[in-house]
Amino acid sequence: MVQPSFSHPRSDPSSSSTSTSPTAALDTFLDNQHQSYFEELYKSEAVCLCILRSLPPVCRHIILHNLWSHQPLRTIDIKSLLQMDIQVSLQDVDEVMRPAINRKILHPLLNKKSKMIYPSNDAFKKGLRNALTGLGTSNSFGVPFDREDDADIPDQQALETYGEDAFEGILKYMVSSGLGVGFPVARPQMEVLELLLISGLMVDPSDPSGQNPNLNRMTITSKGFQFLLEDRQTQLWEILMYYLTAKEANSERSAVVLSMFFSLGCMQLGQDYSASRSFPGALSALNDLAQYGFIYRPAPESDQFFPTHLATALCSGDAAATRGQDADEKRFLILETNYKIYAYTSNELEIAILNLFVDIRIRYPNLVVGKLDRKNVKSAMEKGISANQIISYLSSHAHPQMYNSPPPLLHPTIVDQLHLWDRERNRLKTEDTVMLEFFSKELFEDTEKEAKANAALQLSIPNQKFLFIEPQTKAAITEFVKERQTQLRSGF
Amino acid sequence: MAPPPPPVTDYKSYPKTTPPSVLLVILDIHPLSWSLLSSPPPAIPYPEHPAIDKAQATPMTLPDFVTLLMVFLNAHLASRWGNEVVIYGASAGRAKLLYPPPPNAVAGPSKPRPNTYHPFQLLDSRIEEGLKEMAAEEQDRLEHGDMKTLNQPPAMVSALTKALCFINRILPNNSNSAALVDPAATQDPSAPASNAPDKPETRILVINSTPGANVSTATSSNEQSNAEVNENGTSTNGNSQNGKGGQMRGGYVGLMNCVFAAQKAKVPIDVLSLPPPSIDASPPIFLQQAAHLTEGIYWQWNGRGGLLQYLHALYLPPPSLRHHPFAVPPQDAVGFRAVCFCHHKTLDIGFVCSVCLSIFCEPRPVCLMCKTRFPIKSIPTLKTLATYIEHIPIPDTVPPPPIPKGAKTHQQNENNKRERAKGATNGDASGTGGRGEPIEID
Amino acid sequence: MSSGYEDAYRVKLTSGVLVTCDSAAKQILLHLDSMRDGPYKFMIRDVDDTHMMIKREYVEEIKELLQDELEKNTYVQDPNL
Amino acid sequence: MSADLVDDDFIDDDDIPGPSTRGKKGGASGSKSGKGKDAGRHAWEGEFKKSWDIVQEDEKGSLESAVESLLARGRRKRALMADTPLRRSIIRHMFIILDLSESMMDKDFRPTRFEVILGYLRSYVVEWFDQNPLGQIGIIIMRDRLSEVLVPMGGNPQEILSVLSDKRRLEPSGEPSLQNGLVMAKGGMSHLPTTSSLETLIIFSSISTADPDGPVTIHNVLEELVTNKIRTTILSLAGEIKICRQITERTGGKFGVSLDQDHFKDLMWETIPPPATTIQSHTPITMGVKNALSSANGLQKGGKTPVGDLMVMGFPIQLPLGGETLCSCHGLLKKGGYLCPRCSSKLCDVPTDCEVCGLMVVSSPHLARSFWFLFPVANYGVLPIEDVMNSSTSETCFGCDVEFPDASTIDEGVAQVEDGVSPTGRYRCAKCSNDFCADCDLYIHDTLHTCPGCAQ
Repeated sequence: MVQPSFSHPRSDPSSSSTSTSPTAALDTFLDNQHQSYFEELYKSEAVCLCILRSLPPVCRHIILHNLWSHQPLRTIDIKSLLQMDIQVSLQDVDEVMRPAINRKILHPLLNKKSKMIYPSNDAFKKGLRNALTGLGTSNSFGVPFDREDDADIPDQQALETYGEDAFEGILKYMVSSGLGVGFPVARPQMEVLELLLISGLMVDPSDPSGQNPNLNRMTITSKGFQFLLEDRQTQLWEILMYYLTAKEANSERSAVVLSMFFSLGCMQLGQDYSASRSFPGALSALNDLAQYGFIYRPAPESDQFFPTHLATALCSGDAAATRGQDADEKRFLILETNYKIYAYTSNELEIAILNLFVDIRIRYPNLVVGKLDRKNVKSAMEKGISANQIISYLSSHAHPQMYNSPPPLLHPTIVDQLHLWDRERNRLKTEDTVMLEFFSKELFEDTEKEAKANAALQLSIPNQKFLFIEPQTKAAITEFVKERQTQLRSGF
Repeated sequence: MAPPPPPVTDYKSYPKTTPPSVLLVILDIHPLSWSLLSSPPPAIPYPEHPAIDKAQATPMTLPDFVTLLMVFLNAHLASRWGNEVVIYGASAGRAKLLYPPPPNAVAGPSKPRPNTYHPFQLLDSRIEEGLKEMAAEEQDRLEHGDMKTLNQPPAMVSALTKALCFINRILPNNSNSAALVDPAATQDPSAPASNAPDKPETRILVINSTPGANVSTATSSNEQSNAEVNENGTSTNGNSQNGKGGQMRGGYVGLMNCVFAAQKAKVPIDVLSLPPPSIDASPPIFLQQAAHLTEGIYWQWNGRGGLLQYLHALYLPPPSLRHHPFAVPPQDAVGFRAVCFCHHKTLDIGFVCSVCLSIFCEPRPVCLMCKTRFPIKSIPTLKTLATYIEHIPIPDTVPPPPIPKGAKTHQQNENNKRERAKGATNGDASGTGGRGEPIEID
Repeated sequence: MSSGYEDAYRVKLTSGVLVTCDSAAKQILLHLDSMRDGPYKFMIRDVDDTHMMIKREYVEEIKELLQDELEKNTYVQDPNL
Repeated sequence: MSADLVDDDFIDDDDIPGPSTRGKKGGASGSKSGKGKDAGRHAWEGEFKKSWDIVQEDEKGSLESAVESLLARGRRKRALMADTPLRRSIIRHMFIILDLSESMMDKDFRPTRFEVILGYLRSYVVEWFDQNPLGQIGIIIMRDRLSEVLVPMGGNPQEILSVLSDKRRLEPSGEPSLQNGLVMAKGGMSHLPTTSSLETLIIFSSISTADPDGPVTIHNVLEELVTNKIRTTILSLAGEIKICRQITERTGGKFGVSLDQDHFKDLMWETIPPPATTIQSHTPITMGVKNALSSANGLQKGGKTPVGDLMVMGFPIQLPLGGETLCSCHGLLKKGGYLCPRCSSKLCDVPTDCEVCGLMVVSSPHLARSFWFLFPVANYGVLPIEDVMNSSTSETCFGCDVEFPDASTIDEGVAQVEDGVSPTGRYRCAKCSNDFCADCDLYIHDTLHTCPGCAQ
């Protein structure tokens, strides 16, 4: 789901609590990695820096607080720093440091006196210290490319346009496959299409088995639609994580690739780097990234590459790419209480996304006028887009003008109506079941108890002595019923 | 100092994000002060804590310190995306912006180093450049025989005013366009503050290297002339605590104005005072007052190394985390002394004009500022009232650390102990305080 | 599928799909069922106000029929207004 | 408020700088200019001036130029301010007399006069205490022909704010009685030494006063006010009332009729800086805070009153929040506190008189808050384009180091000094000859009160 980005002046706390950070995909990925994976990652200073920034502020500052100390962090230090009561349980302290422990930065340890200490990961500590002092040796911030001074290099604007075009091209391809009509789009390269298929964002409908899909005839899935509605940073990390998972599935080492992502995130927009010297271990991955617009290469086989803003904004942490000019461009929607939508944009992709759930009536060069109506919203919902996704899309793209009216940002009637439409679609809840009709109250009650204990019960209607159980538990329950029957009949 | 909030154990209440933070550093690079710091006298013996007593006094040179400072600033930049650093150098009688460089002065971006995060590299190289420029200027002044200005105290007030102007510029709600919105809306304190969550928070870190609280500047000429013209030379040092706590020239008013402006903008002024007790027993009381009044952190180095750890431990957390959830480091007793307008002495007890509240160190028949005539007859009475003043040593009341601390926090522990030691030496400090005697400007 | 005993402890087992819905939707389902004959009837058992049991093969069809029925009852604003 | 009414005995307070006189004076100049322009016409005969007419779009449809000219007005106003320090009464006692008659529910201010005034009052109190740290404020309300002390004279803004936030207690009703309000204020200040600056600020919303029947009329009360030297300032929300003007003129206060909300706020905020005291000294504004001069009392009583007094004040040491010790004022164990510099007894709070030695103990920052009155920052002059072209001036603002607009791009044609706005975007301090941008100029003069250049 789209985060109602934190630069939201009046973000609704209830909605923000349900949303996730742009790096959610990364977080899930990292949470499933083992110690050795992190050991390898932390060899790169750039990774240490980015991981540090991804921690919650309190945790982050405790790490920094202890960075230059020779002793490991102790529970008692954390408690005194955080003004905790001395009686607070170890678990609570653990909970504060949990993100760091999960990232294997700290290893909680009971020392001899059964006091908890938190020694830091040596690789991380060294990496972070080197990042701050610039004394590292891993070239993780990128080796600049040696070029002639008068060489013609693209400026930042050009790089941004390049990156944006490349990535939006993929998104447009996805949208147009779903809309049927759409607009002329170039088909992305095969590797990209493969990733889209593997990730489940697109699927070949003519190949239900999934064994032999035709990459040229894929259409977007409901997961794909949800992907479209997310903000850029989330999309980027999701794509990268799909890429990484695919690598892992091919039993390739992904740590080097992941650490390259972080290095790219720490690079300077407009600067050119040498691929072979910066990422000797991940050259093929770097090539792949070029297809998504993360980097720009003047010549296909050149060693020189420029990271685009897609790459350099990767590690901008919770500030996301929502800052600056990029953010302003994304704020173009005005939604009125009469369901009319005015979108001040000429971006084909945004219009196509809007077209998913908005009945577009008028198109001017820089303005699209449409209406949120039942038909379009419901057809969007058929595609697997939920009301919550539409709402968060609308609010994250709200025009600054909309913040001038009293909160909430979107009028409650519209939000409610969207939820109602969503509900309408799901008026029937169906589940496979096995019904047991009883005539004996005693047997009914015993069976009900048994079914409940085994979490097999779906529904029980005592006055009609009906019992509905999960189909897969049918054998076990019948077994039980038969036993009980024999017992009861024999007069126990 | 706000009373410490009750112990909070609910880690769920910890902030999930913090606003981006701008750190404005004012670095005192007064050459004379640094020459003192680079060859410190032996540290004051410290029998209470053998471990600390063993540690030798560490000489600290400006390049060494700047290296530490750079690491600290990098850590600040590292701690959150969007954090920024602004550095002012305050040298004898002048202050200058060192970083960020003026926009037109940016030479082509230097080639990135493969092992340094580029923003760090920009910051570090620019600080180095800026300091070299300032050093060259100082050299210039020296060669042109401009000895007088070299002896001036560092231009802390000027640097502070510049920093505050900078903050005023970057804070969106202080902009002039905001002043045009409906006053009824903005003036209602009960109205929810419409500040966006990404409004940056700012703080100022003053790094003082000049002993004896000599951290003032030349007085504003207006004040100076007023005071000097009316000076009839009948100064009697009778009841002023001359030299105690260092002297403060007319910069006192400027410093106080800065403090109030900072209070208004809710900008904490942190103070790190480098001269260890062995060089100067008296704290820079006005900077200490500044830190106290703006809820900043004041701390004096003990001269025994460990500065990098102290910087990270004390000054790194942004204001939004300082009181909750983090604990504020224990602070010293603060002397609320003032400076008289007539002789620029630091006073414990002074004579105050009832009309304009000007402070004088001795009774006088006419107020220097507002020309109010005072009853001559009361002068002797006033004199007797103000006599019999013995200086009170700052008592030994620094709170013990809330929980026993051991190896790691022995820094803080050491801190406390040191403060005690300072308190003890403070009683007879009047002799050493004279070290910071400023040179009068005529 | 029945246990076959003709005594008080007999238990009858039926497989199918349990439908949970609001009572309004259920009335529509009942109505739909009443319109059908013999093998085309989809309801196995009317359980209570908000539940009914239907044959598995009719689930998708029923869902569509219900949508159509609901669609008939929805006011659609004339797009030209 | 009127320029032609400057009593010789009083310095017109119009020229007083105040932190809140930032350039947003919408229709502030209304009454003055109206009088000057068409002397023959009454105010109500003039064309109705809508506040939005003041703001004009420029040819590009932008409001930038309008905003600038509003700022400029603020500058021009400040330019009138005298650079020289004035004598000001710093220890002030003020009663705010608030009209809570039914007329306060009028909706000519949005949402109501009552709501607007209450909002203003809250920020007024904060600002007032900010600039008059040694002053005290009390609030009297007038409704149902009665007056009532809402907040007794005190120095704690929090207390006042908490009362002001309780709207139910302040429900407007009935008619006001100016006489009762003034009598109440006079009574509330009778115990105070006549030597401190006694003031009342009346916020008057109705156009009549319903005073009690009897031998004492409002004119008698006025005489008493004059004898007691209670400076009375009346701000009317409705219109000019003869008796109000009379009261203010006789007592040396000011009378103002608000044109609109902004103007009303300006009028209110003008009363925040301490009033200048008269040089002619027909009223010796001396002062004696309680016990300030225990031994000098005899002198004061004796025939000739001195013009001012020197007070002995001690500056304490604030203890950290360490262990608990006994305080000398309550005899209780307390953390923290202040040490009297003379006798070392511990006091709970300052400013106060030391319980042991009687020394007046104040925190020096309290005093320092008002020092900017004594050392005003010189006005910055507009830097004309020739100077920028000719001399090698700095490219950045000396305050915030922002880059100035390039001098060469400035169109010579518009380079006229108009309304105090610098065509070059630079403002030069006359003393230190450093250049500042407009933002810093405002900030330095309104809030900071210290020139970065002069401080070097």
